[in-house]
Amino acid sequence: MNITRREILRFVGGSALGILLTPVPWKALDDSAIWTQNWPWIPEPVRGESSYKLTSCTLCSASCGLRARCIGNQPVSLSGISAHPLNSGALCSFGIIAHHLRYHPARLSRPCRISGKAGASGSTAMAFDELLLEVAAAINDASASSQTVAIVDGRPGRTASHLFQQFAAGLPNGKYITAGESSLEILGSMFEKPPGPLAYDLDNSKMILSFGVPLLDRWGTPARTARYLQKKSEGKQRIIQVETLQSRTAGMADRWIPIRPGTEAAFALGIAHVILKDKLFRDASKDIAEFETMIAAYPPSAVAEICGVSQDFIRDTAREFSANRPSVAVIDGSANSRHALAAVMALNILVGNVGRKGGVVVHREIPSPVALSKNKMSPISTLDAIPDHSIRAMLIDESLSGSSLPDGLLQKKLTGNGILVSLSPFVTERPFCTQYVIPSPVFLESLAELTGQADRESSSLSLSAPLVPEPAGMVDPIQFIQRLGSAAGVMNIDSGTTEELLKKRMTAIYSEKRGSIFNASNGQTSELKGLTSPDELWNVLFAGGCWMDSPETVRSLPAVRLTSVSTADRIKNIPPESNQLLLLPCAEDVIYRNSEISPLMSKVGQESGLRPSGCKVYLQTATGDALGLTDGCRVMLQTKKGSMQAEVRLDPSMMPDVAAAYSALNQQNIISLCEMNQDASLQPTPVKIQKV
Amino acid sequence: MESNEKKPRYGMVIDLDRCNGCGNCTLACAVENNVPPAHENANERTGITWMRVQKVDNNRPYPENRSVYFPLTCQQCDHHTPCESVCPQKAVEYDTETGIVAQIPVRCLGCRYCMTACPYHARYFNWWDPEWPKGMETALNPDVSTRMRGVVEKCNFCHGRLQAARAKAAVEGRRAIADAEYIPACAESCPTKAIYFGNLADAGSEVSRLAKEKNSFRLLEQLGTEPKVYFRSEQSWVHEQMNAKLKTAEKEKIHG
Amino acid sequence: MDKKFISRGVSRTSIGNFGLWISPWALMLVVGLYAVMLCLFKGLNQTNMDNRFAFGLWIYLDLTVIALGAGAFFTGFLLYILKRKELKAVINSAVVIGFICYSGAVGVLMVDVGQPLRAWFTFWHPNVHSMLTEVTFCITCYLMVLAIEYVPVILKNRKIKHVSSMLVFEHELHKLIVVFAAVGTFLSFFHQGSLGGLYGVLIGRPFAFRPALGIWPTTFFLFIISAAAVGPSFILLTTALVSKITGKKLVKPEVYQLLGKISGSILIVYVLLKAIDTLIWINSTSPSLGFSAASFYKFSGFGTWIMFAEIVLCGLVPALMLLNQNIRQQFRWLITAALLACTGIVINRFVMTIQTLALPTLPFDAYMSYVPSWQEVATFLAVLAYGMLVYSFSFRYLTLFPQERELQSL
Amino acid sequence: MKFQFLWFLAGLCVMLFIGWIVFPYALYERREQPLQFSHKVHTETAGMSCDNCHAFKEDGRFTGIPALSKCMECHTDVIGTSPHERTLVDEYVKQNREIPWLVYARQPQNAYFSHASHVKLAGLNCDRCHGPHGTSDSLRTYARNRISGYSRDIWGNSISGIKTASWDGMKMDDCADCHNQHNVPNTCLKCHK
Repeated sequence: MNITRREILRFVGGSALGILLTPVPWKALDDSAIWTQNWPWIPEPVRGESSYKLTSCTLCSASCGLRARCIGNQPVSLSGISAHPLNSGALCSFGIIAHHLRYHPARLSRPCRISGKAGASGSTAMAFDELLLEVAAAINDASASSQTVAIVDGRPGRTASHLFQQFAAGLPNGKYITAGESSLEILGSMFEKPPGPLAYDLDNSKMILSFGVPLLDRWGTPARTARYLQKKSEGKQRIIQVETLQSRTAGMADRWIPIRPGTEAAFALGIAHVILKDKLFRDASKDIAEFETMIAAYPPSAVAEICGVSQDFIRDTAREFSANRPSVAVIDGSANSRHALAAVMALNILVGNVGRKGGVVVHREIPSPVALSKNKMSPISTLDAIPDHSIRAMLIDESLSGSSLPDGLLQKKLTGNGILVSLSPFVTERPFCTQYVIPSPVFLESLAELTGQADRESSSLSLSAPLVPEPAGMVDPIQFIQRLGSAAGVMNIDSGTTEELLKKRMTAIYSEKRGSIFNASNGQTSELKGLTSPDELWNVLFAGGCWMDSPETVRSLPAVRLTSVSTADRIKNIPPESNQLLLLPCAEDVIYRNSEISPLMSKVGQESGLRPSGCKVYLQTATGDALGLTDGCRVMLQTKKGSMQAEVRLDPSMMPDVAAAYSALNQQNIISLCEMNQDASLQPTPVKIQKV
Repeated sequence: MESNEKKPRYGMVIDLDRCNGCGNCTLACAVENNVPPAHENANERTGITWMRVQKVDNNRPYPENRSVYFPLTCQQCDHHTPCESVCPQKAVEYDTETGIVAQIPVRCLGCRYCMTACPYHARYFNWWDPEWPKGMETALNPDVSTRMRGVVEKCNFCHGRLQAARAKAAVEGRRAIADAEYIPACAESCPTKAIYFGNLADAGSEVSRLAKEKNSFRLLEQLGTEPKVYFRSEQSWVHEQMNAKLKTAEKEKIHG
Repeated sequence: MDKKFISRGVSRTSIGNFGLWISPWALMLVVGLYAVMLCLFKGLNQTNMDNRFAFGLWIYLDLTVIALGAGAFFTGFLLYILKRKELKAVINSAVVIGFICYSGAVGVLMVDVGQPLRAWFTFWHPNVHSMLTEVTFCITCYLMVLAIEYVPVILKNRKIKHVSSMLVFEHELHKLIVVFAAVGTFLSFFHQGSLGGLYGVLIGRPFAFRPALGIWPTTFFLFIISAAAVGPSFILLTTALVSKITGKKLVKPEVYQLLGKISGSILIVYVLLKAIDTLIWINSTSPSLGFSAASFYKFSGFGTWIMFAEIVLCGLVPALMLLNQNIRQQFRWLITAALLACTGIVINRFVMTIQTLALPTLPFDAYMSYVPSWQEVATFLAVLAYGMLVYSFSFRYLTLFPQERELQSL
Repeated sequence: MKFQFLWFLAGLCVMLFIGWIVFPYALYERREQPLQFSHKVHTETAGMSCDNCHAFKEDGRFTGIPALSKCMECHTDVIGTSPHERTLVDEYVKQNREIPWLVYARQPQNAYFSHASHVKLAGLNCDRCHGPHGTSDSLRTYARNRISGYSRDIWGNSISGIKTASWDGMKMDDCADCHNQHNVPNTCLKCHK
């Protein structure tokens, strides 16, 4: 049979009609739409049973109690425990998404060595044992050539800290260094003999004079703002914020005193001048007369000139500060020079805030069996006290993020062949030396101990329980120091697993019978005495609870030396040359400088501009207009130390002629443009801004 | 089925004087609602934040400059809901049971007409397929579905939490839920307690009381869309800036 | 070579020349289709649209192209319903242009939506309150009408005519053309109006919002009238352009003048109504929503000049020109006036779509700008190229201008 | 002429056959359950009740198909004679592996369904939606739509969409119909998440 074109066409015509009379087109249309609703490459949430587990946050020493909502065993969201005495249900924006940290793409899975030579940097994965051998060799080398081995601890007071101290004591030139709140360390050093661990008692203070401390944003407990607003409405607390930028704290404080960048010390000395002149001081230091002559160059008129504020501001602040007791002056150690810290701390001494409830208080030491064991502990020293270029090996515990030392300072203290050994879940680039990084578990993966708050009247202790299993090959701080000790032949370190050592500490605390205990599962706080056994204490702390020491009773403090406040440094405004601005390096997330954050943080940065993301420079609108810059344009920042590109943001709240520069999470870039003080703190630096 | 008692009208009052702009609401919202981290090319105009905090200042130069932070989310318009009437295929719906404006991404064809209709910019388009770093997709909330590229999404007052609260009530044999059983993630996570959430139809609720206060206002009130998100501030410049009609106490009886 | 396909009595350029003419358009189409693929498979991140500028170049062009394509329905309406026989000279060309405009717009819309495979939900779960539903229904139906109107033009091709059943089919179809013209007119009135309503209903955009007359905002009616006004102008322009490119006389001068006159008479009504509408908006609508109309014009770029350009320069001026017989008789001025009229509508659609989105609504909003990405531009150019190709083939092988043979032999 | 019409008819018939017979067969992919299970044996012989295994949690969630731990309450070792029980013990219990059941009634992630409100408040019986599954002696073959990925139970057994029983079909329209019948609001958020 001959099939012609027309017959084929008829067949096709019939088929076309036929197919319309079947479910094929309609079902295909429907199912393909359903396919787009369930694309196989779009992840689906895992189904499972829902439960809540209680624990404590390890991101900073605020030790917030939190509730993890879990599906199966997987934490899917975090929220605060509302009855918790430390955080009253509040979490900070880092904490609220901290359960993502373990999935961070930059997570370190194996120990590695990172070559420090510029250009030759590359990371070599190695076995832990192999790494220990190399580090031990360097330590032995240091001991042999009487170079220093330093161990840096961002969270002192932990059981691990005490083991670190034992390790340092076991070496001929071992030093144990804390990177705690350095303003309080300075205050401690102004006493003839150290009074003990110091802390700001902010909750009980009637007036807080803050020098740029982000009190209402991210410093200390995230419950601060709510507490302050409550007390403010009751007339029980005032905050005066002395700061160049209109920060979140400046915006909410009772008063914002905008001073020129880098003039905090001058402003504090101006207040001291008024206090002395008007006889507003309480605590007479034996060298007070000497101090008065020292600061004679800082009358309000001169200080007003330096800081760019009215004299009345200085006088009023001085009067309020001394009249509204208990008051406290606070300053952030990581962003200011030591001179500024000392000048501000002198204010606390002058009006008698030290050792007083609502001022600067002395914390009691938390009982520690390790501290009492036969193994000797090295005393605490500061990195300042160590000569430059003398540290052969520096060990840093970064397993819990926390205050970290500026890289400039670390670099200055290391010898030419110095190595840095870091225990951390992530790699922090430190291109100035050979670095060994040992992977540690992150939040929610391991048992961690949390001690001490620098913003509370008494110290506390919490535990963070492992809610999820840690990946293989992770090392916790206690294992780290024990293994390193045995590799380097340091034998005087207490043995025992992390859990055993922590349980021993519970027994020691329990036997002291002091302080109170918060039980997260029922929201009750009770006397420690009411517990029946150390195991009960352990169980309560293991489930988001918290032990709070009883406040230290006021005792007589040793005498102080106000003259240790130095005015030798150029504490005055650096007038920028014409067509130059003053570059103010800003650290949005200074505590987390050496840590990673959840990738979801893009929501408040990259995706909404709430917090600066990428490299941004903020200028007063008028300043920007004068320079011919528009919002969003790209500029080159040029200082004597280098140059970099940034995006301009015009902001009417900015002080004229100041360029506030933010760089991405890791601050290296902006810091590299700034001139540094002796103590490695950054100076406001003249900068030229040119459109690119 | 429903009893005679009035149906709830969920709403919010946000105290601007209490907001310190920390961004917890944005983050808690993203966690609760499975919003993925930013695509590397995303920016402030292509990212997804159901709840977004915006700094607003008084336009005065330093040092008289003052600012507040506005947590902005879907304003859940109660009347002439601008986005609802424009959707060609009913992917947007005013939920008569709760007053919540629903967005159903699986129905959405991604025409984005609703986004041009919304004066509050509360609607977000998925310009990319969602992606989570490896492993992070195991930490998603099963009460909320994930979305795909090419659809619009927005805040629904954490409706998954309302469903969970209702399920809990149902298993106990209750048809109604108590106020405290349902609170969106943003309000729960706010460390300064700036966000009040509750039933505006219940004259005795705290949100009703606060919404009627003279310091409370809504954005673009004159459009007549009756948003169920109120803001309050004691700073007069905020009111001037927002061009807000300050209400007298007797004038307005909300959602009566 | 393709002689037997070309209509009897007219001359067409050689196939080689024709090939040279279409190849750049074909290349443009290929590049554009590549951009379309990128958008379909990678998603709309390929565009520069964003959450604030959720509609961009494509929607603007859809609105413009459909307004200009209105010549098809309006000419059909005048010819078949109002029996203006003179327009028979351009109806075929008008139908092809209409078909190109509408199919191009629908094609771009399918790229513009994020989930094209779900687009049919609009038919299954329609929201009858949405202007977009109205637009979708009417455009889809009207595209079918246009396709049906296009078929007789194709079937009259010299070669296809040989198939007897095809000729019968054509004849029967042609008998129904009045019905289709009527249906097409009805549908067109609706979707031109709905496209206007698209922005007019946006209560959240006080710049575009207009109060309702009946159930539709005033823009609904303004869009219908403006589309009817410029449709003939656009037919006039395209006919003149084809004539210029091919160097042939295609229609008699009276037809041009008639198109101009129709355009002018409707345009003057439109300008009047538009002016009234604008005054009401300035004095009542906008202030009642809390915005002074002046506040919309304080941004650099979009000053009040744009309003002047739209309503006076490209509205009133061409309307008056087209109503003047002396001007109409001078071909150069006739073309100028038609061009101005079309520009006016192009500006109007731009103001409604792009300017509306650029303007802030919240008190703390910033003024937004947007520049389309190459993928968006290429996609648009693909529609242009597609139109050029369809029209070129239609012109070569079909009888678009029945008067051509007559004029050629003169 | 007559012969020519036959060509048209042939095309029509071929397509009707393909569309109604071949297509439904090809559309679904058939999979066997990892293990056979008899509801009948458990309810009749073992005398268990439904909520022994399918219980509500305190938070209102429904356990759905119980986890292996539930099976292990009885089957830590072989207690009967069924070969399937041996598979259960050998391959799952002893290796502590969850059984990868293929869920007939699995709804997509965008759908929300509360057993609590339907069972506890509305008083629906299991068979209203699940049919005689609870008294079945064996598990039928699971069919998965190759395009949409859904279980065949969602669309219903008949490709034409004609329901033969109240449980035949679990798509949105089926839910909506029942809601309408009982005057329950049909708002989107009732069933979508």
